[in-house]
Amino acid sequence: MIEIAEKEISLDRMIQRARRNEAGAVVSFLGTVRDDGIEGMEVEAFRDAALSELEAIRLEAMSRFSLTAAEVAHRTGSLAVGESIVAIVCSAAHREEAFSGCRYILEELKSRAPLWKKEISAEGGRWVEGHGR
Amino acid sequence: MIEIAEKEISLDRMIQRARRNEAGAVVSFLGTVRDDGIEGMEVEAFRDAALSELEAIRLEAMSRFSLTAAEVAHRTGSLAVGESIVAIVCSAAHREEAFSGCRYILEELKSRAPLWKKEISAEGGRWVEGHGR
Amino acid sequence: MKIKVLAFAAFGEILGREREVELKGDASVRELLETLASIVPGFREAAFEPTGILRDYVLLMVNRKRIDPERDLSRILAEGDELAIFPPLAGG
Amino acid sequence: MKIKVLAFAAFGEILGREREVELKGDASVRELLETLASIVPGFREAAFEPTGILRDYVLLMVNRKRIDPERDLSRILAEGDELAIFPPLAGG
Repeated sequence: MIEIAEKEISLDRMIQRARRNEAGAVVSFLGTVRDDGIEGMEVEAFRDAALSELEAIRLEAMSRFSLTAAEVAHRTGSLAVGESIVAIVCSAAHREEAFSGCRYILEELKSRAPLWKKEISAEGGRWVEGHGR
Repeated sequence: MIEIAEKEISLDRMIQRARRNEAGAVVSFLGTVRDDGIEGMEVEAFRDAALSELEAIRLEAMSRFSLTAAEVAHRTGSLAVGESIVAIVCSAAHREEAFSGCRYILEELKSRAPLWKKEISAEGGRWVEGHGR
Repeated sequence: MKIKVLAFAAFGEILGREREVELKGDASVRELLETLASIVPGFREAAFEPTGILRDYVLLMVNRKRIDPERDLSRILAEGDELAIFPPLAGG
Repeated sequence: MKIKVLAFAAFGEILGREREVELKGDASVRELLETLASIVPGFREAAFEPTGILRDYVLLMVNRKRIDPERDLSRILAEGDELAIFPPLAGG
């Protein structure tokens, strides 16, 4: 399942949904707003385009790494330090595939999904320099 | 925190405990009883020795990968298909360290912690062939 | 013809996240960008080099498909097309 | 002297998970294993090759520290020592 929304990410529910009797491994990644002198973060999405890109990435990962399930959620809107920005959960028969699938989705998301972050500090806002083109 | 117990693993609580404002990444691994024709699994531990070995592994991972937190839980006793056997959660400033720390703890646990699994099927029980020496 | 323009991140702050632009007759992506530059303060400086070349951090989509600014700026737009303008991606 | 013997996995099923073994005078790890082999049915076959060498899947700890079966079987045990016997590890 893919989700891009302003509401809090429930990693626990994503993990529950990704569990399968035929899976022996569930790997998850949670990206959170790190306190390096900022007050918070604003996340913006080209929502429809990001949803379809993430679904494409999810399907690629499912087939490349023989995943049994994959879930992706990306938060938008205003986030405080410590809050969750992105969560990725992959299940597979074995640990190698589950780790690889999770890494794949994370790297592809960063380079392909139309999403942007702005760090908010006492001095104002600063768009995070993007790498994905 | 290290835990070896008969009671169900709460991955969600482990993730909550591992979150830090100075961490931007939380990676978790959950190993579950995979249904490959078995009815369940029994897990045995040399509990005191395993606890101290896991604590040593946890501290190695914390320092090697600059983790901000690491949690390990291993279930013992009788488990049904789909239940959690082991959970590892690592947080770090950046994703590379969190993934590496989680992989490190998992591989070292498999090769160094005195734990054993027995698969239970209709034909009886079969100790899983161990690799760690 | 009417073209919908979506803009994100720094470009959303300059152009507004969504606006409609009226173009006369056939018009290319380049002509749409020029029109925006002539009507929206700050957009020319943000999007173009002083030489008039599109800055390489300007990314474009037409109808949610990425286009190549080196090759596709001459693409002729049609009524109802949607152009999206944004800087390099920074999610995750 | 009394030595506590812990055994796990397949060896736990043969020896019981915990037992106390009474040894006379100074005794080595090898002598303790021989004593177990002489009193517990099935242990000799499980732990030793027909040639009498310890099988290489027998792992040993004395007082929770791993010992090397190639080198340390002659180690002399002391009253209250704890020997643990188990097959290769299979957690995770």
